Amino acid sequence: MSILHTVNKSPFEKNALSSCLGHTKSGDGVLLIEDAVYGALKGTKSSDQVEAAKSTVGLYVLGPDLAARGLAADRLLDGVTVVDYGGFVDLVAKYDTTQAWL
Amino acid sequence: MSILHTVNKSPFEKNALSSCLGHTKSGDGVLLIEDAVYGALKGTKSSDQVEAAKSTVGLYVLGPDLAARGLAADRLLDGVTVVDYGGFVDLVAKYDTTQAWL
Amino acid sequence: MSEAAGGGATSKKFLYVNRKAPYGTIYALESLEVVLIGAAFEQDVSLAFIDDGVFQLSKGQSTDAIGVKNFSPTYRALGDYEVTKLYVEKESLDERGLTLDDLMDVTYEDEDDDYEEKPSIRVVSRSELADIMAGQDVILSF
Amino acid sequence: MSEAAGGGATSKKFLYVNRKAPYGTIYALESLEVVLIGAAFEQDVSLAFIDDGVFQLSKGQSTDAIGVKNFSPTYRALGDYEVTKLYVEKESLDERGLTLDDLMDVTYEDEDDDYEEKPSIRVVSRSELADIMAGQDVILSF
Amino acid sequence: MKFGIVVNEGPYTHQAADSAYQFTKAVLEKGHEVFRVFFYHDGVNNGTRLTVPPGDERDIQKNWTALAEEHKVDLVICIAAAQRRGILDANEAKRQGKDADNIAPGFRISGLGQLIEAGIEADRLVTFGD
Amino acid sequence: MKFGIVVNEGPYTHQAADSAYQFTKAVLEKGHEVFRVFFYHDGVNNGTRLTVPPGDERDIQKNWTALAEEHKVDLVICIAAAQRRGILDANEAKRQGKDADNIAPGFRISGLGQLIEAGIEADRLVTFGD
Repeated sequence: MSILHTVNKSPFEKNALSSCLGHTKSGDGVLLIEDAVYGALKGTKSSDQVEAAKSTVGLYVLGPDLAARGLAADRLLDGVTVVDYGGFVDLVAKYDTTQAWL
Repeated sequence: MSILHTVNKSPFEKNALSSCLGHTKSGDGVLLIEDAVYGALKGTKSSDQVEAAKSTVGLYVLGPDLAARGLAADRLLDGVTVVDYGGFVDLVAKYDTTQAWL
Repeated sequence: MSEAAGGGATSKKFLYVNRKAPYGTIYALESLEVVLIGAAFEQDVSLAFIDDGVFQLSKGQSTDAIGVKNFSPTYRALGDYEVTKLYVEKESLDERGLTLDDLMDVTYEDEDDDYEEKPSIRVVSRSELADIMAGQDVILSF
Repeated sequence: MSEAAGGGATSKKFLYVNRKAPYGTIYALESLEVVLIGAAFEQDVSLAFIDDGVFQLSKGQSTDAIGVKNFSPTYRALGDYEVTKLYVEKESLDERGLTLDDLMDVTYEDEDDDYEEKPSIRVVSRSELADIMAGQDVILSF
Repeated sequence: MKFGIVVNEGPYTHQAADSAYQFTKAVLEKGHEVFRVFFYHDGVNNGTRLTVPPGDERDIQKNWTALAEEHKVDLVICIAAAQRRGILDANEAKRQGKDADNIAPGFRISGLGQLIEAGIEADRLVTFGD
Repeated sequence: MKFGIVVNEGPYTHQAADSAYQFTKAVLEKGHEVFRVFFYHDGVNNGTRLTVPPGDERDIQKNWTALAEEHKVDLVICIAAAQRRGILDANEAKRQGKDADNIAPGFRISGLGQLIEAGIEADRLVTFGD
């Protein structure tokens, strides 16, 4: 069964995103919300790890949380899809189950 | 002025200990309490960084927090001093000021 | 229960994921409280211990000096609640300098095998744990 | 105030250390509330932004869609409270792919220099920041 | 589809409470059913009626209460977590010999079984926390 | 020596509240003076009298209250942080039009200036948090 993994912590502060990416399987999705949206940026010390995950998992980021933090779309890694809260709901419905990396 | 740095988060979960050690100066002290006591263990993926700090800063760990987590003294890095709450108070008094890495 | 709910007569597979050290925060303790209550619902229950969650199972916890209740004996009682699958991640142990010997003995009596006492803790690789996660209906994280 | 308290007529050097991103938790906002109140006490105040704290100063924050108040304009008002020393760590910026251009303009009017408008943000190295910390009487961390 | 939602942190301190509220609203706007919102850990603090947020900030408790009143969303506070943190309804206050209660309208206090039931009955369970 | 102590997290959820209490006791046992314990952020939740911890656990609120009564320790809750989180004394409840209050004996509600004052007056300021 496919899993939508949600991560809400900055990759620079906590190990949640790193641990999450180490436990995904092909066909899973990873949605970055709250302070985890920093994980979707290019040119940071955590970008390579997220970039590497793109070939097997779907990467999503919550637009409202990006905007709150002043992050424009042109700073995101290629291939990351921006969704709103409605899109968040659609993702939860699309994947078979949901796992929060708290 | 000398600083007693207190850290209370696991080095495997958060960047607080790592950031703290990057900001100490010779003659400072670092006291590990709560979940940060795991940072005083030898043979972990964070041991090298703590080991390297020993030459310039005093390293202390709170004994009651070690015991709570089932960690015996023989697991600690050499040169780490175990203190109780009274010793914690003495350390705060000994150093000129205190900084918490939350 | 309706079929549409994915529930019904057949049970769901519940996985409780423990990623946090004990005592520093309450998540480990309150996770255990969920597991104990959940045991009454006769679902297919597994626990995963990854990252700092592996520290929850450390032997010899003694909390008198911090004035906090030692809840570690409860893990050893899980077998009585028919919670018998405690998956511990090998990579998480390795990074923390731990081996199986550092963990408590947690066992259960196997009713399908003449009530023989068997270990509940199963050390698995990160990749095996990802497979276990992928097989669940409900994943609760703490 | 007594001499023994280390206080007395002379002011103390206060450093507020900001290490957390805004909005995900309230620490950035409530830290700012302390700084504003503290400004009335006429101490020697500095702010440090390290680790994820540098994100607090990001330009263009827009919080309408998360339903949370945008408190970032308050940083730009700090000059009016005579809080004029905002130290931002270069290594923290670099690790996050940020430069000074990504941060808000925060300025103050220098009363000792004909009220010329000057930048409050000073980018410093980790080593310089360690020196700044070592020179404080009171360090409050958020 | 039936959604269960778990809220593990208190209002204002962590964005988790806001994210959970925005998500719950979006679930309803998409025409899905919210089976239950379960408040655990510090999440129980969403359900006190004694908060007085600054006038220019959102009122998280009132937002939840409005969801309960307008959409009949079942807002359940875990009793064990609530007792540790001082969230009581009138019955609990009486039973525990306390002289006041603080639960907000639209919330109810019940056991952890309500969380497990949400896991069984809902098609999806989504957790917001720290 | 005069100590100021800052508590930034609520009871039970984070060990910070316990650590701060144990440390404060040790300060007194060593013969030092506690100028003030200041409760900020979720730390304000230490000061509700409505908690009902399980019988086999420590009662953190009562521990603080005992320190205030036996050693005259000044326990100050930040008013701004308390309003967001629903911690009120009788005066505040009346002023805000709330029908109940929940502050515990030995605590008082005051402004952030009390934290700055602790920084100025105390020889050492020690912070416990998350």
